[in-house]
Amino acid sequence: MPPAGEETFVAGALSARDAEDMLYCGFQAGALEGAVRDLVQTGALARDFAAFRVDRRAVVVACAMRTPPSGGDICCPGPLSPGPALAFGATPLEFLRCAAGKGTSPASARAGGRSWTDVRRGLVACEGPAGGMTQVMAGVAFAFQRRGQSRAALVFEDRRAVETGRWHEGMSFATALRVPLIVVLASVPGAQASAFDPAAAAANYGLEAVSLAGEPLSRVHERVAAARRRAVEGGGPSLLDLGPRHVDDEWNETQLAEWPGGGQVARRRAEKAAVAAVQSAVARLAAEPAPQSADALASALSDAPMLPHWTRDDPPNPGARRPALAGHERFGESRRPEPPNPGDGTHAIVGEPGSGHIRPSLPDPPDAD
Amino acid sequence: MPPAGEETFVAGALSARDAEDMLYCGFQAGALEGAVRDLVQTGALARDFAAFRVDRRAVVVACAMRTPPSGGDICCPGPLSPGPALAFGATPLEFLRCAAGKGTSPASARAGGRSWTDVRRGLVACEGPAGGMTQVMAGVAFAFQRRGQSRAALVFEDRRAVETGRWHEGMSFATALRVPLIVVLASVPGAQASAFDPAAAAANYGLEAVSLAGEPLSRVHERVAAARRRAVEGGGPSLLDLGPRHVDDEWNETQLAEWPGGGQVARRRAEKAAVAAVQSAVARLAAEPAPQSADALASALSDAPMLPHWTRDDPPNPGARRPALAGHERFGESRRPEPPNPGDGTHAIVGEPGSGHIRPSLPDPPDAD
Amino acid sequence: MPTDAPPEPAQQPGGAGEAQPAARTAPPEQVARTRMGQPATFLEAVSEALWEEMERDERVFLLGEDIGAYGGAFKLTKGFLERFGPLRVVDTPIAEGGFTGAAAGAAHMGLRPVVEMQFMDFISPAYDVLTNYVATSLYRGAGPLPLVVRGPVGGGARAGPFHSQNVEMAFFHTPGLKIVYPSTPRDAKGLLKSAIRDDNPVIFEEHKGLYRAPRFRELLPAEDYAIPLGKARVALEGDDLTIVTYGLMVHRCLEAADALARDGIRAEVIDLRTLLPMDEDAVVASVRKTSKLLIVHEDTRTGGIAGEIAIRMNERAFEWLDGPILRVAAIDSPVPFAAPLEDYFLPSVGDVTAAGRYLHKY
Amino acid sequence: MPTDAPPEPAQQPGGAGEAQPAARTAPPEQVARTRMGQPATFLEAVSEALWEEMERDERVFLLGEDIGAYGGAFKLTKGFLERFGPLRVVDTPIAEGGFTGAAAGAAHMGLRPVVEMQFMDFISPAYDVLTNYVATSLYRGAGPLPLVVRGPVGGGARAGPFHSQNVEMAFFHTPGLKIVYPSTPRDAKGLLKSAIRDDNPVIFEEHKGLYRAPRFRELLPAEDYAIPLGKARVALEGDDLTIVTYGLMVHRCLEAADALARDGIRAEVIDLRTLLPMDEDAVVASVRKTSKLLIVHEDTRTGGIAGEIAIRMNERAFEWLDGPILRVAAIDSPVPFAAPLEDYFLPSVGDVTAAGRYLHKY
Ligand SMILES: Cc1ncc(C[n+]2csc(CCOP(=O)(O)OP(=O)(O)O)c2C)c(N)n1
Ligand SMILES: Cc1ncc(C[n+]2csc(CCOP(=O)(O)OP(=O)(O)O)c2C)c(N)n1
Ligand SMILES: [Mg+2]
Ligand SMILES: [Mg+2]
Repeated sequence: MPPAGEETFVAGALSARDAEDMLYCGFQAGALEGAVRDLVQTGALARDFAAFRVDRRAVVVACAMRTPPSGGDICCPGPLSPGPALAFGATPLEFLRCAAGKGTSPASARAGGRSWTDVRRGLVACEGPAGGMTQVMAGVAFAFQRRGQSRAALVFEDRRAVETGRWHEGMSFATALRVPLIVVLASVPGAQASAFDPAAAAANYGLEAVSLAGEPLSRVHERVAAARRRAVEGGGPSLLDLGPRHVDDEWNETQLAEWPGGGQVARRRAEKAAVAAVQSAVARLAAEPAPQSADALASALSDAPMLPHWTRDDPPNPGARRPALAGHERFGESRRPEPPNPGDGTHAIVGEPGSGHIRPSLPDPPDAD
Repeated sequence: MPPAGEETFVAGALSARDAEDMLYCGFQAGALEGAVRDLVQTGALARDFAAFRVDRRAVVVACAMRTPPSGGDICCPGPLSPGPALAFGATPLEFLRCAAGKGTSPASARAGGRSWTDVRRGLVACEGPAGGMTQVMAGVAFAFQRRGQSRAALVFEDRRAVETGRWHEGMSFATALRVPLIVVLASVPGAQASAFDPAAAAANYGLEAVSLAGEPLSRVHERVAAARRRAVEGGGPSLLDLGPRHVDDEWNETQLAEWPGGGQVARRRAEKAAVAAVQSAVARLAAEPAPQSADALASALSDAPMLPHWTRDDPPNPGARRPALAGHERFGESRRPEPPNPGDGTHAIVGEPGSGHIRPSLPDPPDAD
Repeated sequence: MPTDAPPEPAQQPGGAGEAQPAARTAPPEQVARTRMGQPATFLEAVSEALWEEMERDERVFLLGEDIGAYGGAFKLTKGFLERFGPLRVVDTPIAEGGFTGAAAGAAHMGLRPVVEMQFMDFISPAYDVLTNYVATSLYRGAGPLPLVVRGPVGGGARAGPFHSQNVEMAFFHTPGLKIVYPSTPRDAKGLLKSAIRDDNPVIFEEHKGLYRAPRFRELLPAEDYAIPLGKARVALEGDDLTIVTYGLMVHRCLEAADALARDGIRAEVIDLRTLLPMDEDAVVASVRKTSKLLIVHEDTRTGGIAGEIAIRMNERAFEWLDGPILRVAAIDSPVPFAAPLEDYFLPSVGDVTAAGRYLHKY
Repeated sequence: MPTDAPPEPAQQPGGAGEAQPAARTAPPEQVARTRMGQPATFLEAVSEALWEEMERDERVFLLGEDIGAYGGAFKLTKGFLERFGPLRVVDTPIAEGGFTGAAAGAAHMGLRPVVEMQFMDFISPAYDVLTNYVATSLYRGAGPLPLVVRGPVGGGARAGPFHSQNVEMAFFHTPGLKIVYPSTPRDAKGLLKSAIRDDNPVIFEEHKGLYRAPRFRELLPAEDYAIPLGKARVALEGDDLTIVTYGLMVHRCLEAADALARDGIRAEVIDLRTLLPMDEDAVVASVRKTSKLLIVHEDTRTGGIAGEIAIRMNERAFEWLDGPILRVAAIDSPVPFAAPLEDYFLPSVGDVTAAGRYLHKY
């Protein structure tokens, strides 16, 4: 239950379009779940993805961060869960490319899984051992604080991340500096309960952990918006606990009907568009070429080729890999600028936030009533 | 204030000898503080030791762990603070050897500072980055649990250790496995207050942090004994917070008078003996030879010499250090058994706990009344 | 905090004295190959070694994530919890530093912990405690710390940069540690037994590509056997060229040696087995015979183990060298995820063969 | 949780826009040497570089333990807090992993963090985030992560095994990182400026033995100068023997070269300056001239950087070698505490001279 004295949800604060955005992202998440299941069955995706699920409530959390007057927030979606990324503008095709290791741009083919860092669109990918992204996002939030911007950072962690020292060090930094960071603990279904109570973990940092378990979507949205306001006003970090997942409860008739703009017409329109977007992504994925192995040679440093040396007056070096191919021309080739693809999102640009809505303008579906 | 319903301190549970042990260790700590100050002034010890202080209340905590029916507990003294080590049987000479890098046994000359691990006597040295010893001592406590022994582990940490991920990972292990571990947060005088409240940090692990700030010595002793009982009975870890230090408050007339066996005679006897022990240690230290550099060559592995190779039919290798000295005889020499010195404590023996009192039998001082 | 509250039963140690196994259940399938007279995979060999050492020595116990109730991410410890109980098969929080530190504490008290990293990539959070605390213990006079950290390593499984690493070079520079990296089921079992019996901390790497592959199955000795640490193995004799390697690459190098043999080049393949301490004498002996040295490792190139071997051979076999010491290694990059990139990144049989031919002609 | 509670003033950012310095206070003594026309110590050179880069580029900021109010354990950042304010001189909790991770996040947003490790030994808790997250960022398509991790390293200060380490080999094997280890005040200032301006993550090692020693004082250029990363320096020309080294050892090697010169042996001393990427061409050129190579590093022997140099010279200069590539390094042991042990452990001028003589005669 929400504590007494909290401000209540003002549905009117959401424009119809914002509300529909959320519906669109939620339905997209569901469609993506289905598409991944199918692709695993056909062998197009590795079996690791069989357990793939998207937390719809995490989508709602991420959408709430994008509700005006917000803008320029940065979000780190949880491991393997693209829901919040969709809300921040990642496309289903990007997700599928990462999962399949396809695409010609570096991230999708090189790092797999969830490599969509693109701070232009407000995305930082979750990479590396559990718990670590709380540290990184605390630093993102620090950058906002340092520049005096009204922006906040949002990070999703598995509930068991609270067992890691990394998570605690991230929280300790965020609290000591009072940066605008919102930490959300989420679980995939079947997640083992942690030995630790998130509420107690929050108290350790002088925070109150807001439990969102069993709350309706509108309430989730409202609590996140409140935490965000608090963060950008200098109130410091928040910890929100989505609790264990109950998939059927989180995106059902009752939940949706209550959602502003959740009426039948809008819902069907959003759902149709979402399903169509995922279908087209699946089709495009199949048609995309496998990546070129030359990409593997692009340097891990920004200013140096990674090729083993091979010059004419040296004794030739067979220890260098594939010497016949190792000429510098070849490396030059792999550095050719790629065809611009602004929606691709796999090339990060460090700079100022983008803005605006993330959903393509949707025509009414023909059978709208 | 102690919560209601706690059992009260039964002075009679302490034998006169146990009570006097505590006095002896406390006075020894004080004498050592003075001796170190003097040795820094004469240049016999590095300037780093100028700030050296011993928390007398930490001595009391450690003594409480040794009160019957306990036995075989293992203690890790805090960084640089030898108080608890003295209570577990380390001698002032050992401390001074470590500080001065003297002695012929490996630990004192090699690692410096606080290298007195000797599980026979119940000592594990605090080494490495802050917070890490809570992990190690959680594992010591796990070994007791695994063997079904009625023993407990005690670790002292700086209060700021709660900022480290290491400390949290140690706590998380200890709590998840419910091992008999007692964690004491102690500060040297002037320590910066941590951003984190130890009580909240404890709640994170389902514990109640017992604050011992401002408590009389007898109460400190009692709370530790209670935490120990709880631990060995399977109740899991405890967190005790000694609070910021107020040196003058912790070992004064009022505190001592209240102590069982803290009467004038016993006090003077203990103090005299303690001062004498420290004085004799200072004298022995001055007379001890500097360590042999051959010791530096003893291997970091238990079963391999560390010498660079040098054999007759190889081309000689000037890259090997000091080849003239590098014969295997020389290494053999450095492995010669040392003259037995059971009180030296610098050779760890892994095995079962020692037992019994740590204070030499004290003759009454001639001027006792 | 009342001290008389009864402890929670679920968390209680098994009994008053040493923990007793819950029941003498039948050994699980993956530890029964040898006793059934069947050849064992690499994974089964590791599993057998753990089981047998735990039966032999009650001080040995396991810690790791999901190794108990779940049986381990690779099911390597399936059935261990049932046989040995929760005090010897310890499910830990997700805190590799924390439970490695705890293992060190248990080792101080005379136990012999075997820590599993679910993927060895996750040893990095334990880097601090391993290099600063564990590796220095004997040196500091704090006694030997017998503990093993083991787990799956290596590329080729399309697992991307965080589940494909080789970790030897993170620890190779740390005095006080041993590093073992076996290439066959027989070696895996015998070396793991030695690692568990060793008084020093040991990092034990198991290549995922060897775990289940049927073609690496081997009939293992029925009796208890251990293979000493620090001794290399001549996997193939030859006198034209020495190839020094370890782990999965041993098999790639043997394939390359086959190809070279078809050209009349007789390569000697040395499987290091233990990387630290290294069996330098074995390499010296071979190089003095063949006068050519090629080093092959799956790990990335710069700062790889080939460098240390090269300088040691300069120190001890320079006069015998008739060509440069060369290496084949992975490209200096994180491990790529996509299959074609990963295949290109990893050293191939063709790479080794080409380098061998070149060096032979030199 | 009411959202209208006023934030605590002590924790508030300086203002609504970019943080403004509290006041244009006079530069502290340790950054004023050059502008006063006086020679600077190594520590002062580092301090000047930080100060000038912070004045030049508002994106640059510092994080670390006790660097603000206390001015740093070595007083290197004394007066910085007063000048640049708490949002650019950030006192952190004792959590090296946590604040290095946070620095990475700030770098994602276009800031340029300079992380201080109070002693570089304490970089080990940040090993995980540096190798897995920071070093892989560009490769993963997550953009470059310009951040510098700097701090004091090295032995000789009687500081024992946990405050005396050299850390280069912990990171030398990680693609995506650069490692810089200067030997003079001039290089320290110029290289640190380049490191801060570099788009890649850089580990920057400062030897404590150089920090305050008056004999290493140098008059620095009055103008803004930067020394490019990845370029070695010929510290002494010679054509009998190449000695490759870096950091404090450069000075030991120059002393040894003096001694060798008295025997008529002209050693060339190459100061690598940047260890990763390494200026291989400079070493190749020298070895092709002298045909003898000795590598000297303060860090311990096995797995030290000498190996990588040795195999690269095998790859590129084998034909020119008239003797084995040899090395002088510390003994394979943690850094001893006691003075006589530490002196014995560290490479000495005598060691280098003896090795140089031997190699010259070879
Ligand atoms: C530091 C670290 N160690 C180990 C892993 C490997 N790992 C991936 S998921 C996982 C279990 C996570 O458990 P939980 O959060 O309960 O989620 P579940 O998979 O049970 O749903 C582990 C151990 C990791 N990602 N990071
Ligand atoms: C992990 C780690 N990082 C850094 C240090 C270096 N260090 C030693 S004492 C200290 C400050 C400790 O502060 P506090 O606990 O408040 O004690 P104080 O010295 O202020 O009394 C630091 C940073 C360390 N020991 N361990
Ligand atoms: Mg789980
Ligand atoms: Mg302090």
